[in-house]
Amino acid sequence: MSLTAKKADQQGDLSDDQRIINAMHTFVNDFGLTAATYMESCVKCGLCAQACQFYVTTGNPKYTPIGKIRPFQQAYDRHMGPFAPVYRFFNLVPAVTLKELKYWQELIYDSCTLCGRCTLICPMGIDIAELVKEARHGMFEAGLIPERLALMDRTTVAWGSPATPAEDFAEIIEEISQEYDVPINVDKEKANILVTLAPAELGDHTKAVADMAKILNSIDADWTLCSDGFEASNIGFINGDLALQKKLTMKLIETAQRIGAKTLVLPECGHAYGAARWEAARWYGGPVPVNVVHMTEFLDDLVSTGKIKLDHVDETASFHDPCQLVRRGGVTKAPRQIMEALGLDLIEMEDSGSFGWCCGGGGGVVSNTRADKLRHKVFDLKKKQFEETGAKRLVTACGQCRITLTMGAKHINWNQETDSLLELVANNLVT
Amino acid sequence: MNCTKEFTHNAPFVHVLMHEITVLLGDLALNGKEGAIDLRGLPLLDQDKKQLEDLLGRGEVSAIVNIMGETQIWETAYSGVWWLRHKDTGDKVISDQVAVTIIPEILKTHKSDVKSSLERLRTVFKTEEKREDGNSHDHEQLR
Amino acid sequence: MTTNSSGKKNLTTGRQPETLSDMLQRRGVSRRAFLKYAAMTASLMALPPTMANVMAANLARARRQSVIWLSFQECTGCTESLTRSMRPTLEDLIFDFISLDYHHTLQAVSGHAAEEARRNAMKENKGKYIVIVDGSVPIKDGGIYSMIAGMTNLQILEETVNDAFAVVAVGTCAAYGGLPHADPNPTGAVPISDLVKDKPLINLPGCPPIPEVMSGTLSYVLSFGKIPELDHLARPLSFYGETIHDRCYRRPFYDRGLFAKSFDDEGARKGWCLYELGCKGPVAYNSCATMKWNGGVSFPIQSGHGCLGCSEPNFWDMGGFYKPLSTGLGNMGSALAGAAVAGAALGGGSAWLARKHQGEYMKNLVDHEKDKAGQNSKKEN
Amino acid sequence: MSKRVVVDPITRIEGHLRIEADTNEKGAITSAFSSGTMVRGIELILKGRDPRDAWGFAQRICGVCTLVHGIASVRAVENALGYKIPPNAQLIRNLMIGAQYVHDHVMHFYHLHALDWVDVVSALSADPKATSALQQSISGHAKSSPGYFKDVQTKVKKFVEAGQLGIFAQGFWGHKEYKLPPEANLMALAHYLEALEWQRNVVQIHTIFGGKNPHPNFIVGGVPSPISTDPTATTGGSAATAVNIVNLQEVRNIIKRMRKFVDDVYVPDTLAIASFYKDWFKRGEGLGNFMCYGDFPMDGTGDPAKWMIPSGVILNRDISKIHPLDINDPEQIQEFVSHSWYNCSKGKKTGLHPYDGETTFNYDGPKPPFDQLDVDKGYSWLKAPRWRGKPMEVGPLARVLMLYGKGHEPTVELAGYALKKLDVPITALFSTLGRTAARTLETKIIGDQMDGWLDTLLANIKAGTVQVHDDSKWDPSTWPSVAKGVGFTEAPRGALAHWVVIKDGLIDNYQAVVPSTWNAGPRDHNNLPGAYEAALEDHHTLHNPKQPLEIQRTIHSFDPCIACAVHVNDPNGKELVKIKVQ
Amino acid sequence: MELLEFARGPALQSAMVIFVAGVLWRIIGILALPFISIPSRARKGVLPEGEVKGWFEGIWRRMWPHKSFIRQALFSTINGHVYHIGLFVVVFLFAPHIAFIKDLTGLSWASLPSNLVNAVGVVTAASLIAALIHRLTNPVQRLISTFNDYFSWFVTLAPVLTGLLAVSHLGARYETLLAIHLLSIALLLIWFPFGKLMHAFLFVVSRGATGARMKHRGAQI
Repeated sequence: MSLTAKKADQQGDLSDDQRIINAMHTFVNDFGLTAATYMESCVKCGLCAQACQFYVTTGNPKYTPIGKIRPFQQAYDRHMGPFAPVYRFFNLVPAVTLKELKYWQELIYDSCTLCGRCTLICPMGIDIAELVKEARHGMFEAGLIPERLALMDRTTVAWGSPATPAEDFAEIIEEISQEYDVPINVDKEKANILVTLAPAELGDHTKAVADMAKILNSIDADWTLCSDGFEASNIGFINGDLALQKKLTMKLIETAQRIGAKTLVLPECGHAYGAARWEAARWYGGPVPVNVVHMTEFLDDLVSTGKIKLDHVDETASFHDPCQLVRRGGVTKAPRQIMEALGLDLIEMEDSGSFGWCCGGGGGVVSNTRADKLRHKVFDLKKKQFEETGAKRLVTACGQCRITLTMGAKHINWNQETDSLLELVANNLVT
Repeated sequence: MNCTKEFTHNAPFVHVLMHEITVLLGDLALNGKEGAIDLRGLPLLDQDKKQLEDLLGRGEVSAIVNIMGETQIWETAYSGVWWLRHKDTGDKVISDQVAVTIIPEILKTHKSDVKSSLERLRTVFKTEEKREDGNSHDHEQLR
Repeated sequence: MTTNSSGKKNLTTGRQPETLSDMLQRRGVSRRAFLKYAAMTASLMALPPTMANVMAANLARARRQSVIWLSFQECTGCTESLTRSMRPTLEDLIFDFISLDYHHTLQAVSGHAAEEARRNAMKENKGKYIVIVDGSVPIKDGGIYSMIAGMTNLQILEETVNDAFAVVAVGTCAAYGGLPHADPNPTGAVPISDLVKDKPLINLPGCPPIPEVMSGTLSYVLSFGKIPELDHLARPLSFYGETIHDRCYRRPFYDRGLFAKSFDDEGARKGWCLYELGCKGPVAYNSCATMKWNGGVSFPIQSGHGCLGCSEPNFWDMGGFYKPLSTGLGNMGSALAGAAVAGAALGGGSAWLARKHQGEYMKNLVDHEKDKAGQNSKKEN
Repeated sequence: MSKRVVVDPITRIEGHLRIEADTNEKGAITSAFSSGTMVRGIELILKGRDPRDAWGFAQRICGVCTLVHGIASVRAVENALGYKIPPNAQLIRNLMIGAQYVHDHVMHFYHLHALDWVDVVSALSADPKATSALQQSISGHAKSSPGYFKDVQTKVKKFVEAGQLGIFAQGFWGHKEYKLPPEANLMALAHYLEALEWQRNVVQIHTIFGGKNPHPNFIVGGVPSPISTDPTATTGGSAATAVNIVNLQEVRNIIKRMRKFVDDVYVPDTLAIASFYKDWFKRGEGLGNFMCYGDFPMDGTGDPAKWMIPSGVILNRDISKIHPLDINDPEQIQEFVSHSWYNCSKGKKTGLHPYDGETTFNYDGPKPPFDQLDVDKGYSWLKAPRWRGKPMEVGPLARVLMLYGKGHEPTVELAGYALKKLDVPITALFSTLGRTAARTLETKIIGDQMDGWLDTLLANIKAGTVQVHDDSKWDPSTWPSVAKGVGFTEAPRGALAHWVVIKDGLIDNYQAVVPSTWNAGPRDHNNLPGAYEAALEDHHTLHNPKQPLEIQRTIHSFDPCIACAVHVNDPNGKELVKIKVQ
Repeated sequence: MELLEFARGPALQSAMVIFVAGVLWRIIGILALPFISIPSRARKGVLPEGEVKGWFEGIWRRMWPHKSFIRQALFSTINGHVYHIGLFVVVFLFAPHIAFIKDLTGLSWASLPSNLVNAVGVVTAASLIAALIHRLTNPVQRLISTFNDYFSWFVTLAPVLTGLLAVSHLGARYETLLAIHLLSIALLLIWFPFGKLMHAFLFVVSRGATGARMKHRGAQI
């Protein structure tokens, strides 16, 4: 395969050798029994391509998911596999070159949303999405990630959030509170529920903050936002910056512990769920001491226990399943139950639930502007499937998805709004 | 003969053999060329052989040759098609042949045998003349 | 007939031996008998039936063939087998068709006179006699492991074969070395084909060979004055052209997957295939299944024991009589146990190395992070 | 002046045997030396193999005895593994051994031994009518017409006249020692040919049960001939195995035919021929020591009381005292190599029991081609087995004496009839011709038992007992890590035993001490001769050293089987010693 | 016959030794790596045994594609099943093979009629050839395939083909064909631990681990 790649981004002023060393060191460190078995058991059936929107929409075989981790595979074979000493000694598996890493940057970052659809189709059960995520660790350490993501990374390192410095937080919330006329608790000393936010909710989707407050207030919950622990999105999780991921995760947990919260409510954000619900334990060193729930799960609980009542909307709607929440997170029923409670006539897309197509912007792709072209292509798939349902509303439960879908629609001048489930609930709350 | 009906039930091998015999008989009729099939060389089951034997049936001529055990020869219901069954001294069948010919070679008397029997006949005739007591088992010698 | 064995002028000299036809006619044997004999032999050798007439005519013109039978490292089973030949019988052979001029087990005299008989036959039939050999020839240590009349087998073979027309190696020992040649071949036994290179050679293997294979082959040579068509192991194709398995009446059971699992189970009693009990029929080229033994009574597989494959080279070392053909040779238990231990050790070792590397990398990574932190802070400054 | 007469090859035997005899000026043999000149090393070949396979190798020790080594081998393994084989298997084995006896003895008599007594050339001048009369006077054999004998005579005459004498070439025809009248010679010659035809039928018993002959198949734990239970078996359907109703009936017919030949031809011929050679009842005795292991058990080899042929030892012709025998006793059975081409680490004068046997090739004979052996050194590939240090004769004579000594009724009766008919005393049995006569008697005694075995077998089948093989110990994993066993049988030529040591499922050591080793073995450390040697040294005078007919007669009376006799064992697995050829 | 002896003896023996050592080397080399687990709280209702159940569900569930993927995976799946089942039948239900296994392990079971196994063998071979054609023509598979894939294909097909030739006595004498068949098996055994054929063992872990992980999250397996 010729490695004529687009120009790859790089960060820092590391020497070429040091980049490779960093990448390799990190790659190697990711291999435990499970990842090693994944590496060993691929039969090259190529089915994963059929599950990947980047392949399906472009027809370019280089987007075959299992092919996206070739340097990672190579690092495994050369350093960690059972025959690694032999391969090294006879140089049967060559060392990974910088050129290769750069070539693969696009495949690992631009054309993978970590949606995990490939994982579901793989007859060997290889969790390819997980492997791509792990491969990103090494790429990050090598300073070889798309510059847009790197920028966000640096911002987050500095601010604790990719968009909002902590010191501005209280001010912004105050504005939102005034704008929507909803009391919003901030920085309570003690609270039962710690609510967290996604970056867009302090930007485009401020209504979500108000809606959330509205709902929580309606049930007289003991809740709060904290200016030193509000950021639920985890750019480290996406970029492969483990140190950052740890820092962000621990901040949430520490904040929850400090205020004595029993429940940590995550915003409508997919990867926040992956980072805080599943991977947090890695940094905490065990099951985290608070109950981490996604906004959708939280709402579903309120609806199903009758704590809130909703007006019926009586419209047709289809649900876009956020990958990290549904396929990778197991929250499939909750959004559908909420929609039922809203009286929405749910028309499922051809591939729905765990098999739904990604919006195309997950895994940082939406932020990675250089991938826009590819992302738009992918969007067509989603659009087509939605249109086939003939439903009026397109609903989702992830801010990133919502942004991606909205941007996609805008790009092709498609007049279709994407609704947030939270907003729908708040709008139809019976008070 | 209503073989056609039976053919449908028969082992394919027997069918093939019947065809082969037909071809050989045609050769004999048109060109006077003789032919034969050695059944031992073919993977026939006893039943197959029996079936073939039944299909060919029995004709007008049969003979027994007593030499090194018995040899049974019969013309089948199809003139010119002969069955030759050689047995050994222990009365075991050691060879089955279907010969397509005017008369099987083994039935013919060979010229040299004619000569030697003539000689013997003359000797016996002389012995008879010479004999005085008329009490002898010399016919045994003539076997 | 002379009674003086030392007198060189016995009845064989000075006269042209008559043809078989003359001889048999004088005995009152008709040409029909010839024809029947030829028909049976042709049938036996899978020659076209029309060849019977040619064969009969050839036979009638032939003279009794001088045959010298040499017995080396053998068990006399081959000779015993020859005496069991039903068609033609041994009597037919030795009285009517061949002149068995030297044969330890059958000839009347011993000692010097026996050796003299051999040398006379060689002289009188120079270039025309057939040498039949049973038994292998030990060549280790100067051949002292088998000696006759003070000579090694090799010496006698060389002396006798020199003026022969053709050599027939009967039995697996003569054909392939057989039992004496079996591992570890203590006496350095070799087959005749290793020693006789410049004469036409026919191998008639089997332990022993089927009697009619020996007598039939001799009849053929006698009838046509040439050796029959042979396979790559110098075996007549007419007898060794197909495997026993291919012609076995138990073959349909093999095809249907019906196998005897032990020597006396229901399958064994119903005559099912003996493959799983170690039958070597699929690799044994011989006529046992069609000609059967001792007058067509039975053959090993019919009687219930698998074929040993005795007409094949090295059948003694083919892994045991009761090991199915599809199994490997030899007991691999300890080798596999060793392999398992070695494999486990290598696996453990490589994993240990990998873990070690991981540890080192982790340390490096931590150091590197420190550096990076340093750099970042520098940058911010 | 002593003269060395060398007879090599001894023909009409199994294997390669050389006899050297020193004669005095009158031609009388003063000392004789028996040498086996071929060795294959079968016991070395057997080492490390599957003991279940051993019978196949061991059986090929000899193609004439053909089944005896197979029997001894499977019995040895069965003994080692503690097997008790099913009664049907025992009966089938008995039938096969019985057929072997009858077949082997008759063939020996007519094809291997007769030409020592029968002058083929003399037969040409016989009167067929008188021959017919002779035949009719001695038995009711059907083929007795003058025409029949005339045919035989013509056949042989034409054969001789045709100028190619084949197997009869160079015969000692007309030798002074041929004493039969022409008619007896012609009759015997006719029977020579008849016996050839007859034996083909007898071996079919082996073919039915063992698949072929020579070398029928055996199996450890029984016999490999399942009894067909399929009803189509009778019609020869594809499900038929060899052992079915049709073939068992054929076994019956074969037994009938074979007994008839023994009664009508073999026994009368023996007595008729012997009556012309009564001087041979006085020479060729040899050792006077006889030994039997016993055979024909009805239920495994366990209970000696149930053996038809008893075990024991007779010393110095004293048949009134039969000494008990234990073949596992290292004091009783030992093999010596003092005059054999082997070495012994404990010195060439030490004898070893087969379990402890130790042997390495050590050829110290002359370099071939040679004229004469050096009998002061090793001179045979045979070893010299001894019972309590004494050389023993084994074989039909030993068995008949043992049966006679034990008062076995049919034997006493038959022997009495024969001795009376020949008008010789019982001591006449200790001789060359006595040995031959004993063989004939034993053939009848054993042949007469066979119907009974078949009856029992058929009764068992009728009662639904069809088991012929016990596979409970077939799997080597069921075996102990070390097992030792001995399998013995009375082979036609005498007492035969195989010893086996099994270790971890494989043969660790394998030994065979066989009849012809006892009989044909060389001198031992005390210079005591073997049975052949002793017999030849007993009143033999050669009329013509170039025609050593006398030597042939006595040697043939033992029915030598030399391939059996020569074996080599190397229990310690040592490297074979490199042989220095002089 | 010498070739057959070599095939049945040294060739097969060394191949078996390499196979056993190699398989253990590889499996232990993988399984002895550290087990990196993230001890998050499992989804409510997923009991500890639920993850074990997930392990087995993972193994079982991936036998057949999910409904959403059936259209795209149809050929690969059906063809894959054909040759996997075919290989299973041919390898484990053919009497001579059972005899081989019995000799090696002492275990045996009932066999299928040889004719049926032969027919299955033909189908298997055809299916494997179809798999290769697919691999060569499908751009994705062609791109991601390496020597490992083609050689593994070859060593899998070779015993099937040589076995078919051997039982039908085509092309050469039976013992030669049998020897070639055994040699092709030896090649398969030698290659097995080092190539992708190891998925025959590893699928238990790869499917199982994903199954357990997804079960833990309450997600689709």
